[in-house]
Order: sequence, then structure tokens, then C-alpha cells
Amino acid sequence: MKKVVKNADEAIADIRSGTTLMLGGFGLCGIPENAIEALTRADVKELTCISNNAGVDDFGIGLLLQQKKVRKMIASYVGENAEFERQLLSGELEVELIPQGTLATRCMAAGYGMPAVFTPAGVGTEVAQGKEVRRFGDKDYLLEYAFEADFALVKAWKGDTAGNLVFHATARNFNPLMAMAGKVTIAEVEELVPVGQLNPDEIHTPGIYVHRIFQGVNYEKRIEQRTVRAKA
Amino acid sequence: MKKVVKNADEAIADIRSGTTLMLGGFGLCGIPENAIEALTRADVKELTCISNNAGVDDFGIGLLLQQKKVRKMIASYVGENAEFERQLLSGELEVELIPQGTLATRCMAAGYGMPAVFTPAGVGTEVAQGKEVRRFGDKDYLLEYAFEADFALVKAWKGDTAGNLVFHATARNFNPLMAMAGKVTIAEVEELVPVGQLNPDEIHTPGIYVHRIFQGVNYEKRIEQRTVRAKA
Amino acid sequence: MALTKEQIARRIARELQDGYYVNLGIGIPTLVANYIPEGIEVVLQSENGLLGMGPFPLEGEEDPDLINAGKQTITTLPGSVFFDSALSFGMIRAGKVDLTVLGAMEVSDQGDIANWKIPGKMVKGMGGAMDLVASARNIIVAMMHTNPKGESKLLPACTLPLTGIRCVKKIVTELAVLDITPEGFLLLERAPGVSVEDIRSRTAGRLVVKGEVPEMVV
Amino acid sequence: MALTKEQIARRIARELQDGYYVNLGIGIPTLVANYIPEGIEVVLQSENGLLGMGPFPLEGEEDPDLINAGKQTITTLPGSVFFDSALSFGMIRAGKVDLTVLGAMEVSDQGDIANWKIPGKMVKGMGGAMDLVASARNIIVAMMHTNPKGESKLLPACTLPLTGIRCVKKIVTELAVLDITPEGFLLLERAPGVSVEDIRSRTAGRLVVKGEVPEMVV
Repeated sequence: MKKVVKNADEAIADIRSGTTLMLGGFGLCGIPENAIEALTRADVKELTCISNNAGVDDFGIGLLLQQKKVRKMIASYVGENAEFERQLLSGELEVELIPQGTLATRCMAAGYGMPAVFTPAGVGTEVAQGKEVRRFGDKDYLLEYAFEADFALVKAWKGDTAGNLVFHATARNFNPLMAMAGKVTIAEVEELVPVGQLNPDEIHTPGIYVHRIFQGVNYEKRIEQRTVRAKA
Repeated sequence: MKKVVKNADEAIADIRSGTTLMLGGFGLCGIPENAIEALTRADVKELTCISNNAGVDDFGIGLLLQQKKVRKMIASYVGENAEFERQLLSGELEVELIPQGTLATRCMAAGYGMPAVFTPAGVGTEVAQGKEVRRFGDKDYLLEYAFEADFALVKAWKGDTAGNLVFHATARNFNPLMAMAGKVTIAEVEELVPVGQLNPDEIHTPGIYVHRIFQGVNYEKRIEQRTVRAKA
Repeated sequence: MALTKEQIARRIARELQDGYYVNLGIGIPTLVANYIPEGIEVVLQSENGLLGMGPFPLEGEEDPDLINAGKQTITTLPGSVFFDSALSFGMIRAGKVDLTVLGAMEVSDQGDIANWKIPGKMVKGMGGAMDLVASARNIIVAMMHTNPKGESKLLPACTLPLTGIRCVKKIVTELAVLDITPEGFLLLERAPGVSVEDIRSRTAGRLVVKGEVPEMVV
Repeated sequence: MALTKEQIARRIARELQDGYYVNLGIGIPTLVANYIPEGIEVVLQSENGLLGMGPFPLEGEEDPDLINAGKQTITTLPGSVFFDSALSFGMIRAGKVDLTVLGAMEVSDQGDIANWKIPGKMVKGMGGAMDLVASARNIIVAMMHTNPKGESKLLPACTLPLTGIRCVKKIVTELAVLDITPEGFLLLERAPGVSVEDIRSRTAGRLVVKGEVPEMVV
């Protein structure tokens, strides 16, 4: 059982054009920086990207947009990205906007082997168009299907050689959910440790969900909205 | 905000006859020993208990069965309990057996605000009787409803005064799921610590799901099947 | 005299109760955190995966792994806990969050809300707004009574694409505090010096006025 | 010569591949863990919430918080991880467990399995068996070819209440290794010295024999 790969380039080497990818992160927090950068070097295009956001112009998924590698974006919020807007308005890029909780839950559903879930988010709105509505008790719910993604690219704080992952702070966000949902899940970690170094009670993603793992390099971890308070 | 109560008796003081309870644990591992013992002292009967197992004759839910406090048991496996068998055969006790994964998932569904979930467990068997079957792709699933329980009684390793819980080893089992599913969730812990003592990355159950918490006493933690290997 | 944004936030903060778990949206709702009444403990939820959101960090102490739903750097507090986005919206959907405060572009007198999309403009997405309004047990909208063109934002029916239906419970504007009732917007309080007629003239939806309407204590 | 239980377990262990995640039921399946081939790494899942199940503990090192699905005290291994029961069955349902080995009272030639209930006897429950058989990608049944009364357990249709339908892929008994195929039980291997006719006479369901059936290497 060998899950450890040398670097991002090796990890993504078999991602082909037309593939559906999930990418972890919320805003620029907890995004798989190394895998994204490797994709900019790879000969892939026409990607469908499932990710809560689309990065900014010069970081995150924005880097893939710059190179016109993305055909369709499935996200909950896509602001902060001028190139994205340009491609969208010109019709080069297709966008499907879905509620953030629905996005998270559809990833989780895939990881739990649930074909579909019920959520009230979007009932009575345009999000409900064409979807099955079902009443339970006195409340309406939409039937939402589990996502299927060929690859999930996630970023964790620590990982071990068996693929077990630990996340830090709010960089957890969508990462463990997408890690469970990929047919092939590629995890990049800030620190790769031998098996036995992680406490089995503290692992967020069991290695059974992770197919490839590598220690990333040169993490920028860019801050999107640096806000501070004055010293009291 | 005061979630900490003195002891098990105070924690369960408002549990009334006829109530539906969830009780964490798998076998005798991770069961809420103190809350169960307090219930043996309380004037309650006709309880519906949702728990993976029903304890043994003189420990766990078996103690409530001895006192004939249980009207109905919802579980996945109820062996190892002669009094249980006697009451069942005599018709004093009603039993609903459901698959273990379905039990876990119906608890989780309640904690996630999902009214129902789809699972393939039991398709084509007597468990499917009267249930809606739905095909997704090439596979059939049963529609199973989220559990509703008046109280959830769970046991954690550590907890803080805000109700955050950490479990240990396989004593986790159903505890975090039932903690999320109770209208009122009562957590007993081996060690109660002040807020700030638990690492926010390592908490399994966020305190928002926990209404009352106390430090239990005199944990027996009985082993059901003591198995050992010879020294090499 | 119309309320300032800070006064709207302060008025909403008076709705808080000890032990509440609260989700605050971007804009005026965020300010509510500054006015939590003395003696009351409230836990702030950030839907990207945090309970127990603390204040902004001191300069130099920003952690790129620690942000709120507005992508701002924040801090934790004793008792904070992190979780993934599915559990975050799970607890919202299960009704565990006691109060959600958010802004709106329009609210109807049945409690419908529109706050995510303006036809003809670049649509950035709903983020977690649809999940929050569809699931929260108690939703207070903080907004201006009228839009920049002077048109009422309290309508008989929303004109913009909806975020959620029949979900808003209370509205606090610079002019008034109103509950959503089966009869329409029930006027509860007036801003100091603002008349019922002022409010009526700026409210396009059904407005219900019962007896004397008190002035807000600011 | 019929196989011993240990030989059945050893034969099943030859189905293991490097990197497999495996769930072993109670009884003969548990023994499979003792015969994992050299050079192959396999991770055992215990559905009560553990990946990476280790051997029984040494006397005095039992931890009441650390048991397997059979409620026996066990140990962890480097790389072990604990999780709750929903995630445990979630990974099973999502097909992440490569192989499930379990016992059975009856198997039909369509792959139906009955192993949880005998009418007239005290029913203890299905535990996780229904979830496992409904979800596992690959299921091998380890059982005796006949019941204590000498009746075949490989049937045209199960007579006992079902645990799952059309799910078993392979059966290893003391007499034979058989695959479930659309035509019925396909005889793959015979126990040493056991004839095709012996097997046929003890198999009530459709038995398919193609060409020469090799003897098992024990």
C-alpha cells in the first residue's frame, strides 16, 4: 500500500481534460495550493470545478481561470474575481450557483454513500427549479443529489503515510467532505508524518478515503481580508 | 449560559414516564453509566429506549429492564440479556430491530436537520416492509426517517463547561450521533474541564448540541468479552 | 430621527438572550456583536466552521487558517470549536442556532426575503444565505427601510429573485421595529421622533398599527 | 478431505490484495486475519468505529474503551483511526471497504444471503450485517457447505429471512470455492480429495461445472 507521492505534479499526472474536480477551501483558506499550481503546468483544460469559491484573479482557482482551463464552475459564491466575471459574461465559462450548505451536504452524501439528501435551502426560489420538492412534517425540502467527482484535491495541516488527515482551524471547511467524495482523492499536507504519529482520536479524515498524499511546498496561505483590531 | 449540573440525578430530574430516550454506547463500551444508574432511582417507566444494544442482565440498559422501566427497545442487536429475552417472549417488552448503520444514520440525520435519508440496508428483507423503496442509478434504497428523541444520554471522555465533548477510542461509537439528535442532550464525562482546556481542532461534538453536562463518578467500564493474546 | 447603523445593531442586540447561539451576516449584522448586553453570554457561529468567534486579531497575530464567513481574519475564544462545513450547516438546519441576523434588499409582508441577486448585474452567488434563511428558527433582518432611490424595501411581494420564503420573523430598520404577522408588518416601535405616518409612507407592504406605538429606547 | 476452519480462512486470505480495506465478521472470517499473505498490507475495519484493528491485547493491557464489533478487547496499530458509527457505515456504504467476509446460514444461487434470524428462535438482531451486505463491493461468505442436519446451505432460494439480496460474490466452504454467476454457483476449486459429485450432492442450488475443476492448494 503506497499512497505517498513525491509532489503535486506526480499526484495530478493522470488528471485529463474534461475531468470533474472538487477543490477544498473556503475563500483562499485551506485551498490545495500545490495541486492547483501543478494543474497550471499540466496539459488539461475543459475542467469542471466544484469548489465553494473561485479564488481571486491571481491565486487559487483564479490561476486556472487565467489559463482558460475551466469550462464549468459549481460554487456558492464567486465574487472577488474580475477574470471570472469576464469569462462568464462572454459565455466562455458556465457557472452553477448552489447554496453553500447544499454544496457541503452533497459532498458529504457522496462520502457516506447516500445517493441524495433533503434540504430546505432554496425552497421557493429559482434554486428549486426542476427539483423534486417533498414535504416532511410542515416543511418543504428539495431532493439534492450526491456529487460525483473524478478527483478531489484537498489540503490538510498534517497527514500520515496511510492517508489519515488532520485539519487546522477554519481551513477545515470543505476539505474533509471533498476528501470523502472523490473517486480519487489527492491530499496535500503541510507536514507528512509516519504512521503512528497522529493520535487516532484526533484524525478528521480516515485514510480509507485518501488515495494519494504528498507534502506540499512553499505555502503562501494568502489572506483575503486582513482585519485587525487596535491594541486595547 | 449554565450547562453544568451537579450530578446524574439533577441531570435526569425532568425525564418523565413515557419518554423516548437515546442512549449512547456499543455493547457496554461508552455507555452513560451514571445516567442509567440515576434512572434506576427515578420514578420513570414506560420508556422507549433507542440504543444499539440493550446491555447485559446486571449492567447498562439491563438495569432498567430489571426494573421494568422499558416499554419499547429500538436496537440493532439485543443478545447477552436473559431478562430482556424473558420480557420479550412474555410480551411485556416491545422490540424494533433495525440495521446498525441505519440506526446510526437516523441519529445523524436528526442532528443534521435532515428529515430522512436513503440507505440500501435491508432492501429485499423484512426490514423493508412498509417502507418506501427508491432506485438511484442501478441500486435500490429505503427511505428511513430521522429519529426524534426527547432526551439523549451520552458519555464522553472529556467535556468542557460549554458542552464541548471529546470521545476516546471506540467508546465514541453512537455517542456523538445521539448527542446531536436529542431535543435535550445530557452528557456525562469522565473529566469535566473549564472552557479553553480543549483544543478546538480536537472536539468531536460542539457544545451547541449539548444542553447539560456533568462529571460522572465511579465508572466501572465493564468489559463484555475480555480477550487477550499470549506474550510472544 | 432615523437610527444610525450602530443604533440598529444595538437595538437588535437587545433581542439576544443568555446562552443564545447566533449567526451574524455581513454588514450591520456584524455590528451586533459589539453591543451584546452585560451579563449575557452569546456564542457566535461562523458558517465556514466555527462556534465561538472572537474579535479581530491584533496586528501581526493574523492566522490565514482562521477566518470568518466574510473571509476576515478573526480569533477564537475559550470554548471555541472548529468543524467542517457540512456539520456547520447541519447544526443550522437542525435549528440549533437560536438567532440569525442578516441584511436584505427586500422583505415581503409574508416574510419572504431577497438578498442575493439583482437581474442584470453580475451575480456573485448566495453563499450560505439560502441555507440560513430556510433553516434558522428565528431570523431578524437588519436593513434600511428604503433603497437608495427612496423606494420601500418592505413590500407586498418581493420583486427581486428570492433567497427564501416565509422565514423572516422581525425587521429592524433605521425607522422602525416590525414583526412579520399573518396580517403583515406589525409596527412594534418607532425610531425617536419618527411618526407612524413617516413609516407608513415608506412601507409598501401591508402595515399593521395597533394602538399607541412606543418610541424605541436607543 | 474437507477443509478445517483454519484452511477455509487461509483460502479466503489468498483473495486479499495489497492495500485492501477489509471487514471481517465473527467466526471463521475473524480467522482470516491470521493468514494475511507475506508482503501484503491489509487494513481491518471494525464497524463499531475503527480502521486499523490490531491483535488482542496482552493480559493486563485490555482497554474497556477499545473493542471490536464482536465486543472483544483489541488493540490499535500505527495508522489506526477512530470514528463514529455513522461515518463507519458511511465508508461501508460508499464502497470504500474493498472486501467483506462473513458467515451465513444460507446463500442462494442468486447471491441472496440469510444469516440473522431463525423463525421460532429468539431473534437477537442483525447488527451491522444488513448494512454490510447491502453496501460492500465484494462479499465472500465463509461457511460450512451443509448445516448440522446435513442439509445444503447453498440453495436455489433462501428459506430463512433474508439479510440481503443479490450481494454475495464468492463462497468458500470446507468443500469448495464457488462464485455466484448469473447461471448459479460456479465451481472454481475443490477441497483436496473432494469430488465434483460430492459437492454436487451437497449443493441444492444450481451448480455450474465448467471443464476440469482444480483442487485447491491448501
